[in-house]
Amino acid sequence: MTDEVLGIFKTISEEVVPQADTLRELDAKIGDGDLGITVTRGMEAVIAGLKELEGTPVSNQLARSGMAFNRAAASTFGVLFATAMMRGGAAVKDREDVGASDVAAIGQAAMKGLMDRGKAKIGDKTLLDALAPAIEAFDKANAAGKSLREATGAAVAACETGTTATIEMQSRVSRAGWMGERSIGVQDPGATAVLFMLQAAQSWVNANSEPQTNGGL
Amino acid sequence: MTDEVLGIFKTISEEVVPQADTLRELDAKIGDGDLGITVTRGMEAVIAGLKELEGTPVSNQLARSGMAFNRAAASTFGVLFATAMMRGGAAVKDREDVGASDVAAIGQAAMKGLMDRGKAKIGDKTLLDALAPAIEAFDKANAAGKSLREATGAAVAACETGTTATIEMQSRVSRAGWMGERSIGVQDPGATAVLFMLQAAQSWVNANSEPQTNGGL
Amino acid sequence: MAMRKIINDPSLVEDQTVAGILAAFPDHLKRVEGSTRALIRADAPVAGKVGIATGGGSGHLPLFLGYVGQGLATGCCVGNVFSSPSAEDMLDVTKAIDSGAGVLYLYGNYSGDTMNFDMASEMAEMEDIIVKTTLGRDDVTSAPNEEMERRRGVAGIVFGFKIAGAAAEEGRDLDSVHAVAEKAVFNTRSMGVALSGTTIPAAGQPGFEVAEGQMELGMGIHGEPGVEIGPLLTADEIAGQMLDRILPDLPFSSGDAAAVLVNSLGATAPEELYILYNKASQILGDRGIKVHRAFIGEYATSMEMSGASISICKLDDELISLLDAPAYSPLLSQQLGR
Amino acid sequence: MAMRKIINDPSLVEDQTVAGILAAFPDHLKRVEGSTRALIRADAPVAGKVGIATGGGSGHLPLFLGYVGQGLATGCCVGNVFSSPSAEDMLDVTKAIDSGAGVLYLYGNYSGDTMNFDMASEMAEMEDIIVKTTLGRDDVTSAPNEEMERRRGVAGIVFGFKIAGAAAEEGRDLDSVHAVAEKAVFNTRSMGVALSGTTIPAAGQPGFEVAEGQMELGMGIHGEPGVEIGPLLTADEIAGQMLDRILPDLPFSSGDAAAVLVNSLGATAPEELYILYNKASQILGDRGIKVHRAFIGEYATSMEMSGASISICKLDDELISLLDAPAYSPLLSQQLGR
Ligand SMILES: Nc1ncnc2c1ncn2[C@@H]1O[C@H](COP(=O)(O)OP(=O)(O)O)[C@@H](O)[C@H]1O
Ligand SMILES: Nc1ncnc2c1ncn2[C@@H]1O[C@H](COP(=O)(O)OP(=O)(O)O)[C@@H](O)[C@H]1O
Ligand SMILES: [Mg+2]
Ligand SMILES: [Mg+2]
Ligand SMILES: [Mg+2]
Ligand SMILES: [Mg+2]
Repeated sequence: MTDEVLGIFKTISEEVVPQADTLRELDAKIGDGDLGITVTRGMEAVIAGLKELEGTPVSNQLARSGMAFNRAAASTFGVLFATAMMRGGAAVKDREDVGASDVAAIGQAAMKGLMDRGKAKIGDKTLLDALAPAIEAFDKANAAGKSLREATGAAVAACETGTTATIEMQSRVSRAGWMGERSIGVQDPGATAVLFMLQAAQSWVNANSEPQTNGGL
Repeated sequence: MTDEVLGIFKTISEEVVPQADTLRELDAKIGDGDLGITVTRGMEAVIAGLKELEGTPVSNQLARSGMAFNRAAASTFGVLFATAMMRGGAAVKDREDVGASDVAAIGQAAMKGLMDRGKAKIGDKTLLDALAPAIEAFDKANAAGKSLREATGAAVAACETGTTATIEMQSRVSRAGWMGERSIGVQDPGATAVLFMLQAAQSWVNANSEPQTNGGL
Repeated sequence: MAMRKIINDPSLVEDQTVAGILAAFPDHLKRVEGSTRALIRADAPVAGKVGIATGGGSGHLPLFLGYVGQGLATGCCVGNVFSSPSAEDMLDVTKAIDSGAGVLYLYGNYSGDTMNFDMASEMAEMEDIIVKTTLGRDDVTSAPNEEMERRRGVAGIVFGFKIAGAAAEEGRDLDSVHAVAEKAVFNTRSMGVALSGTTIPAAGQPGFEVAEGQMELGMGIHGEPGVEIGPLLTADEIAGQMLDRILPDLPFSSGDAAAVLVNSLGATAPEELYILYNKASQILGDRGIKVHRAFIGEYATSMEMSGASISICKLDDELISLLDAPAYSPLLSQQLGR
Repeated sequence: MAMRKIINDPSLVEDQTVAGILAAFPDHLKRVEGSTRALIRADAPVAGKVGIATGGGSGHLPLFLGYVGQGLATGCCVGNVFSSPSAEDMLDVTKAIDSGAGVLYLYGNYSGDTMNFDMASEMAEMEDIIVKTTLGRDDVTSAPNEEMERRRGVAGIVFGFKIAGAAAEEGRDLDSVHAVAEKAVFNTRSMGVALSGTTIPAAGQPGFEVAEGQMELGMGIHGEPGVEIGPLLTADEIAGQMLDRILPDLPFSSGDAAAVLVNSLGATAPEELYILYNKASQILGDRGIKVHRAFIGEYATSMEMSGASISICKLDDELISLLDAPAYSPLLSQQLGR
């Protein structure tokens, strides 16, 4: 896995940008309505930078893409995306060969980074509530020897459940936190963005991996 | 005729203020939309000042009422109203006894004042186009020995014709002048206000004068 | 009657605005006794100096009251929203600011104002106060160049206040202040574009509407119609069209120095003004016209109207030194001096 | 997609705004090399003086770029409309303004900004620049008094820029500038009301709507909801409700001196601000609170949003002298010094 990262980013861009308006609408309800623009501009910047990342280590590809996203579309989501990519990348630093089994370590490092940066807890109605169960499900499937495709499927399913669960939550942090009880009833926009991204990653995995094989892609 | 002037102003206020919205609408079309407010605030101020004008000479009643109107609702219409009243009043200055036959002199002096102040000509699509034919018709009827009621009726009829004629005119002065050809098709608001005022004066005359008598009221 | 306005009784808007200004800046302005609508510099009359009186309808802040101050106008009265102040108020201001050196009337060319100021100057003359008049008539879209005396005044009068005010502050006599005011006003050309109408509070409904996605090119600051109504263009196209009409009108030529004013009519955001200026400054640069100074913000508004205007004043050495002289008013969008 | 905005490509609004500001005031501001969104004082770094960096989303002019100037902030970067600038831009500004005396980050408490500024300060520390942070959190409606650290910043941060900027200009060290910035920010309480939403250009449609005849009490400057939505009240009622929440929160008491800021969110006209101030000054007078100085105009906007806010800063002798010290920025609604 070297330029696979780039392929995944391309797929994320292709599949998530068309859903930007859904994100804008959700963010307009309990935030400030910019998340659709953020994801669009951020992913455009990632894609624009991919060419010169070709063939470089995964850690660099992740970190540089994260920073490109935030520079073009800095925001809560942007800086969290950058943090996740930088910390995730750091987990496989200097490694030439990154395989599916490293995805778990990347995910955990990213989670830790997000919690350091945003100081939110699970249940605060943020993207953590979508990402944490996804990473956990992936780890579990991976540890149980499932294929990348199966582990990804489990992660996306858990992410969906986690994202849906944010609807009933009351936000306790950041912008939506100011709404208090009025934040209940709306699916968290950041969680939804994470879900869309993981769904896109899954599309890529399904198109590029063997149904049953574990290990390399 | 001493406090008759005050009665006429009261009737004008009662009958014209309810039509303020028509004036606002016309002025919004080819002016700035304030003529309804101008007439309302101006006539309110006239009425508020009437009490202390009781029993004073007609010239004073006219001049003071005109100034009160313009102070409360200064504007093109306001200053023209004030000018007409001041100049009209000056035509019967120091006269204790003002009769129907003086109305002609008052009207002519007012007309002259309006033309000095506004520097507009007949046909420029202004209130002059409503007032000039009215004064002329009144004079003619008066000279022909018609009753006040008849002369007033002739004046109002001529005023109606003059006002209607402004619809087809292109404005050449002031605010509506900037519209050029776009001013054609709308009845001049100031002319319309003059018509409403003369119609109200006619109501007063019909309620307070003998159908056939000329001379005193 | 729903308006998006923070007001009390609509008929009290004008008086409460004036009261709020006096409450906010009591060291700067004072009321002319007996008038609710006439305010003058706290130190007026200023001994030995020409007084400058201005005035016009309410609803245009910082015009007109905001231009009363050191190095600016000496006194001002305002009428109802979009309506002239009365000749009587003008006379009161005239008497209150005249130090014996005479008074310049400097205001925009609107019939209600001119007729009332003319009446006031007749009354002032009867009280032996010498009055001269300069009319702002900078809007190039309101009449062709040959009929300049019919043109209306818009935001460009700001240059008149700054320049005539500095001349009066220098101690020049009435003829000299009047002459330089005439030069400033004559050297200034403006054009505006409106993206919405505005609602006179006492009327309760918009006098004029501009549909979303449309614009009125050349609309005046009370909603007077302009040259044409059409689809909303881009900022660059708007700046281009404005300069295409403004620059040949004086004309402004390569090598000229100029002051540029990009003015919001109210709702248009500062961001948009800078986007307009960005293009305007490129066009001026391409034509060889040097911007001596840029003013960008709210200088002459129509309450919540959406739209903007550009005014350009051609400068010579005299105008430059007067434009750069100090001036102060706490109501202004940007201090006019250095 | 019809918006009442004078712009070009919606995705270029931010860059073209910054370009327009630079074109208008080239003697005042300069760009940090390599960044389109980071501007600093033309004379930065200022030898021996603490640098003050601020930043936040575009769409709030004169916030944030307008507060860069002598006696104010030293540098600034802006993000997309209503979005934070990036940590990298912040780092660039930090490096460009640090004279060795350290840098104060002074900005509003929004998660995108705090997370990016935090990341920037971590990076700055790695380059041996000492950074301290003060957050504007003046909006009393955004969280109860006990959870003050969650409150968002609105227009009240203006007092922070003025006071911290004057302290830095005096040559105080970073700890002292930080301490007085904390005092200014802590002593300031604000509340806003919105009568309409606003449209992010790149989104093309309003993120929030307030029906005509309604108002949102406590709405934030990006349209974040407030305490309640209800029928539009009169100016006097609105001023009363705002002060009823602001005054007990610090609390402000009889005998206190205060600075008062009445701010338009964009479309609300100056006339309405003065009507609000007229009532507010009466209430403050009745409560024995002395207004040392009033600021009225556009200080922190949300593009064409209709609405207004009131901010009050309790002053002691130190704050008064810093508030009254000279300051200059050509973008400001009213010069902040005397
Ligand atoms: N402290 C936090 N930790 C983790 N995620 C957060 C935090 N605060 C907000 N978020 C996420 O960020 C999303 C909003 O992102 P974005 O629109 O970029 O925010 P903003 O516009 O307020 O900067 C929220 O829906 C939520 O999922
Ligand atoms: N120069 C003029 N001479 C006579 N009447 C005029 C003149 N200019 C305008 N008017 C009249 O004034 C009317 C408008 O009055 P008003 O609404 O008070 O004007 P504004 O709002 O422009 O001050 C016009 O409809 C016209 O009848
Ligand atoms: Mg958002
Ligand atoms: Mg009118
Ligand atoms: Mg008018
Ligand atoms: Mg945002």
